[in-house]
Amino acid sequence: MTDRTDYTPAAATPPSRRAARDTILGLTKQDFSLLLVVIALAMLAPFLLNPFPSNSAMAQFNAGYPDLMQRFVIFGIFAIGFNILFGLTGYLSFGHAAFLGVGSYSCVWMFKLLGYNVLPGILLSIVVSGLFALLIGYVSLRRSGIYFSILTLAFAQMSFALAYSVLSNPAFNLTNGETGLQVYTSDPQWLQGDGPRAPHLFGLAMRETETLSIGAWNFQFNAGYYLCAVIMVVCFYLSVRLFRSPFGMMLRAVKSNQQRLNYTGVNARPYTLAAFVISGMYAGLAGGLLSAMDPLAGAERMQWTASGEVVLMTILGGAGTLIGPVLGAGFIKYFENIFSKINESTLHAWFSFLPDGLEDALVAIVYPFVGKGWHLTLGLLFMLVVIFLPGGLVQGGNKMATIFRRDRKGGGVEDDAATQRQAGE
Amino acid sequence: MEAFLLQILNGLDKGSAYALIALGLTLIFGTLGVVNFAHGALFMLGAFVAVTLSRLLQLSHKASEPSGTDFLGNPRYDDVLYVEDIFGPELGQALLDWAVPVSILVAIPVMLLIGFVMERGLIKHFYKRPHADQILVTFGLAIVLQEVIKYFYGANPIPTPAPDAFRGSFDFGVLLGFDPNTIIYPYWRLVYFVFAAIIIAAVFAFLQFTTFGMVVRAGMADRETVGLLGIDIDRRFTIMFGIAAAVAGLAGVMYTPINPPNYHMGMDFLVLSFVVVVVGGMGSLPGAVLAGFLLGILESFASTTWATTAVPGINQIIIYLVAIVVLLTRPRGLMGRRGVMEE
Amino acid sequence: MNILEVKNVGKRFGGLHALSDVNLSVAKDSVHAIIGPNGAGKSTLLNCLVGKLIPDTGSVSFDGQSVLGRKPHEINQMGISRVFQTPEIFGDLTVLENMMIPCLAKRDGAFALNGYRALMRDREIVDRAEHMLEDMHMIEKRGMHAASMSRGDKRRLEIAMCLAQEPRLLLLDEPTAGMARADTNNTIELLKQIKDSRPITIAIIEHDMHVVFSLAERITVLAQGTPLVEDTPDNIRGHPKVREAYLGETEH
Amino acid sequence: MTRLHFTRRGVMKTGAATGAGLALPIIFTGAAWAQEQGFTNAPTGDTVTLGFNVPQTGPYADEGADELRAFELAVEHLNGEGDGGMLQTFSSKALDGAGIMGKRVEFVTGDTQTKSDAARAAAQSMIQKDGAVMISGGSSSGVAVAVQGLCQDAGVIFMSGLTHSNDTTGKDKKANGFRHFFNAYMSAAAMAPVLESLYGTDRRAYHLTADYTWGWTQQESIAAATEALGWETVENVLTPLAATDFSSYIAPVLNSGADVLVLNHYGGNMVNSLTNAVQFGLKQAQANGKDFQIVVPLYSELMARGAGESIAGIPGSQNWDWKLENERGSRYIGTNAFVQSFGEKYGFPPSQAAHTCYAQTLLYADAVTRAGSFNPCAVVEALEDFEFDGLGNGPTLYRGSDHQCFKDVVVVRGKENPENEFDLVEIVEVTPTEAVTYEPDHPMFAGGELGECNPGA
Repeated sequence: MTDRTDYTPAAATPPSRRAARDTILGLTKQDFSLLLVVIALAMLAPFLLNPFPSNSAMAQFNAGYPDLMQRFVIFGIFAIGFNILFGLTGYLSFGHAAFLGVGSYSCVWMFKLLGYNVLPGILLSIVVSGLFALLIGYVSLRRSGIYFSILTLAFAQMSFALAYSVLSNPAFNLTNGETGLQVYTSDPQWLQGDGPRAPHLFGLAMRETETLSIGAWNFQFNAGYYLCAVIMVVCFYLSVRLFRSPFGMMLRAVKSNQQRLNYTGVNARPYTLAAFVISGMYAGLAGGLLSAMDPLAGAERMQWTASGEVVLMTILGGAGTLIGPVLGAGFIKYFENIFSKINESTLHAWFSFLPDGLEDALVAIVYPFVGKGWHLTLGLLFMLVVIFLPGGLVQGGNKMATIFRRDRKGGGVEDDAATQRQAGE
Repeated sequence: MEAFLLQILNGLDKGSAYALIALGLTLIFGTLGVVNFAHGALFMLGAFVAVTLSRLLQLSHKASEPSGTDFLGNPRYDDVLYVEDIFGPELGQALLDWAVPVSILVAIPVMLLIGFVMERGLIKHFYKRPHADQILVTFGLAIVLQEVIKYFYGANPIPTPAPDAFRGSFDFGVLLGFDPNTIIYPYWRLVYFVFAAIIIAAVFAFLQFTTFGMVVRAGMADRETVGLLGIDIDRRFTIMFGIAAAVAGLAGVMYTPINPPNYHMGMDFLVLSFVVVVVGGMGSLPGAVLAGFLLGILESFASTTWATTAVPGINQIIIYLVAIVVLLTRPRGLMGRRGVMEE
Repeated sequence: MNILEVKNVGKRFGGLHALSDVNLSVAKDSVHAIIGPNGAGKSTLLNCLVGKLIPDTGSVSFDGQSVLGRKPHEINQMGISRVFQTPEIFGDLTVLENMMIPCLAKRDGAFALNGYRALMRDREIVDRAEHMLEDMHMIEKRGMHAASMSRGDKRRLEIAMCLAQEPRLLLLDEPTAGMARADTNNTIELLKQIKDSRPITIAIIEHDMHVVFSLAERITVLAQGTPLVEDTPDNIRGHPKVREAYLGETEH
Repeated sequence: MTRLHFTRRGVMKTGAATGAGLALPIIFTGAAWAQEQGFTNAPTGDTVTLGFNVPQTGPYADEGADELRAFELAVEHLNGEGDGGMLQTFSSKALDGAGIMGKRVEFVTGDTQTKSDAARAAAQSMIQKDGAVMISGGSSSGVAVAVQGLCQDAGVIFMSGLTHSNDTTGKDKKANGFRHFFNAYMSAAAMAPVLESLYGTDRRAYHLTADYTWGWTQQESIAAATEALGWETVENVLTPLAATDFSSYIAPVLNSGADVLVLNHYGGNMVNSLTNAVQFGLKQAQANGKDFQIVVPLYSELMARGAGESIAGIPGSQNWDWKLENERGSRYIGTNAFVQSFGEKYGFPPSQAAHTCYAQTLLYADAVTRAGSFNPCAVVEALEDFEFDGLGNGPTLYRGSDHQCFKDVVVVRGKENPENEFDLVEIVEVTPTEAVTYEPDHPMFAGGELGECNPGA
């Protein structure tokens, strides 16, 4: 894992003069190889996430089915965007779910009004959430620290409460409340024509899935997933560019010392506002994609728990690192969708090779941590990660890399950088 | 007029719950500088101390003779309470009836201990860590605590009634010369309000009039200097954390008769208590208490019919709306100090 | 010609008159020191110049333009840079990155939405930042985390960052406070060098008379929020009012 | 040798670059060993997978756990294990205890978290990963409508669990979705005659209503039914779903001129609002010269347990109660058989949510067997206008025009002196089917279309 936000010069090799020349797509070699890793992970996900044959007991741990793969990359986008605000500027928004929700609603409204092509919906979700973020950001950024967090939380909770109740008033049903906004046959769909009656991109339905069976393995290739994956890669690339840009430098300066920045002739407010709006647009895009994959937008997407989830994803993965938030998103979604599905009979099936007494004992030990107990495992994971890996999962990756690398010194430098960054926050 | 008084009463009561939780939270959050997402869980644990005690009091063994048949047609044996065996039927029943108030005696040492263990075992390692890490670790802890409770007690609310003597309600209206039934108020809620007032006064007195309190207050203002004076501020902060946990726990114990407790009641209060603390102003105990009562009363007014008719949905958003208005007009909340948690 | 004109500036905090009726003129390309006992209002005056505080009365103009009501970053963009008493740098960033920020601020202004450019390929900025570091003999520290440097180096970096903006007026707030004699002398040398190598006005607030008399061309003595005298160093040295202000001072 | 094969779902417009780089022979097979094809997740091999999607975390986790118990029991019985439960009393004798159409029944479980998003994610995983042909469960209408819509699009059958909003088989009805549980309209219609006999026709009602879709339909239904009796609706106050303390809503009730309080709340909301109402002394109060009364249109055993002694004497309606056959006779045959096998296995009587989930599983299995196919369209055809008996509710009709079950509705009341925590309610009345039946185009159910059954791929 070579993920660093700092330009710590590697050992004795000087200067950026050389590094600057060796760029591909405007990225340094290191960043470019990280991008390649992300591309490879995204494109090969159907294989990578399905390591176990589908008839084996371990198949329970396979995550390579379209819905979950879509969620991985969509929440990855959400977290990448959140990290632009939180990781770079240190402003902790506790209301980012509002933008996810607004994006979702916008996209479904496009389905209702225009038709099932996902393009207008996705575009509108970015625009609307951007405007919404501009409004909330403009007000909230008048304060900093915890006061900023509570302002964003308050806006998001108000949006949630209103979407759940008042805005679903039959007279002007904007959100369809508890049920969630969805497309009805009576909706106008002016541009629908005879396209598929499900979300599609110029005729390619999002739910199209090809299954490749190799022996006992079933690999699923889903059109919607690949659309999301491509968008995620683009989002990731843009975020790397932003991290490495003068703009990104200013955002990091905001986090480091806002006073010095002001007395260096830089106006911090528009920078933080721009970061807020950009990350709001990422969130809106993620919301739009959620609706594009599954055309139903529920109000819970705006609840504080959803805002909290993206905060946890980012910190779990490693705030301020490039790939950390994506990893964090993957981890949390994996637990939510895989661990929650393990039930008592699954456990018995796993341990059935053991003598009866031992089998029951093992099941009794493991059972509280899976199925209805998946929250417990997630809570423990949060604690363990933050206690033992203060820089998040990325730091864990770096540690592993250090252990496996012969050149311990090189790894050590990286590790120091991560620790320093952590201490500086 | 009656409606106005009625909602003030309601607001004071809601407010006392908010104020108690916020008081403990602000001790930890505003003064130790730890963003404690497990504070709601402490409130919940307090409530379950009461539940546990009443469960223990209800422990029973089967009678030796069957008294009928059960729903499957098998012979049924009645339950006999151990507490009646030990204390005799009368005192046993009285103990059962007074389970919630009695729980206070149990809850104080239990919650202090939980607080000490939490601070020594976990929180103290996070004083110097970024807020993000504090959030992650305390949120993780909150989930673990509530899942443990869920494992033992299930997800359903558990009715935990007040003693017989405090059931029913009191007609304030008659006292003030209004018609009967205009301003009625449950006895237990009055008890809760008085209890909250006592706890709040005790915490203030403790911080104001004891040397311990003075040192802690000095430590809040400037931890390093106090440390340089050779005062062991760490140990005092541990005690402070224990006190905060006890205040949250007691708020939980006394809340059980008002609404049956369940394992996620802490999460329901978590966001709200942060809003209360921040509206009150970081690092200000009086601010937290003031904000608690203010938000409680405003919430009550917002739930009246005339308020919801005037602005549909106002009852859903009032707390957040007030928070926004306060924070925009008073940058550090009602009584916040400069520089606390502003970075 | 005066680059900075302070006229009749007053500032009160509650009942306390921090500044009253302050008049001050700093000549272009001079080194002007403002001295005075603790609590004389030196820092308050400085804060009024850079936009951190707004005076209750009077006017402050820089190069003929009023600075009143402008935000700190706007005043900085007019050409005033400030060095703080404790070095204010970007501790999380490397030395080179620290240097690039003022270069960017100089070129792109107070705000630029350039999120797609690669900063390290921006030759103009990188070269300029490296050049500044070379000038300040800090190039070998380019990759260091700024927070991990010595105090003297932090001060040097902060001054370098201010100079990178090519300010017309450099304000220094007790730049040698808490420094050892050797570091102090280095700083004096550095400032002399700066003064000699470019057209720049320096206003310095200082407690240390050694520093003041080594550098200043004119000195203003401030006491109890109001200017006592303004003169050349030689005249100030023996001035009775100054001695009274300093000797009669009760420690705060 | 390694076998490779591709299956297609829907119309592919592009050839995905799958298998590229794999130097292995690729064979496209339609149905090498599938017994059936042409619909989503056609079961191949000797097993069939059902998906049970219940809340396992959050406030309804206990209800979800009870549903899950019932599902496991149903699977046992379908596979011929245990005592067979209601299979013995079910009027249709198609099921033989050898799985469904000879295929052994397997199941997967998921957590809805009582959130539409999470519920759909869990259902998707059952459909896409585990190959489930039927999804069942849930304990709220928002989730039911969301999952029902998903199943319609994916081409599997949805047999809803606990969902009470009129919309599930009204505005949001779907051809692939079936509801065994009763609904808000039926609750109201069933309660009306009982309320009349208990409290008369001259009453003034004050409504507290949870401010979301289910609350609104519940309030609309009960207000219409009671107004038809001659009751007057004094006030309807909407309460936030997130509310935990209802004191400021309860306090003004006594002074409003009302003499009945109707709590259109469910779950934690109902537990707290009822507890608060009792705290405020509404149960002992007098208004307009009458005893003040509280009514909770929708009851559940778990809510009753949560509210404790507060529910004594409070009337409400249920889809089913485990004492039905004992107290109301053999019309409700099946009840005892189910209670017997559930009680033997778990040690306590089942809830109405458990009963509905058990019945839904049997009904699905039976429909498949009668249709002779797992094809959703065949199942829909077999279930539409299906009349059956012996599943505990008496004679029942699965109406074809909206996929709603019509059966008797139980009106219950909180017991004054419950003997244990499972015996909290007493049956007051069972309102017959005719009294709760409505036209499919009733205005409260208007606006939606069943659409065509969707077999998926």
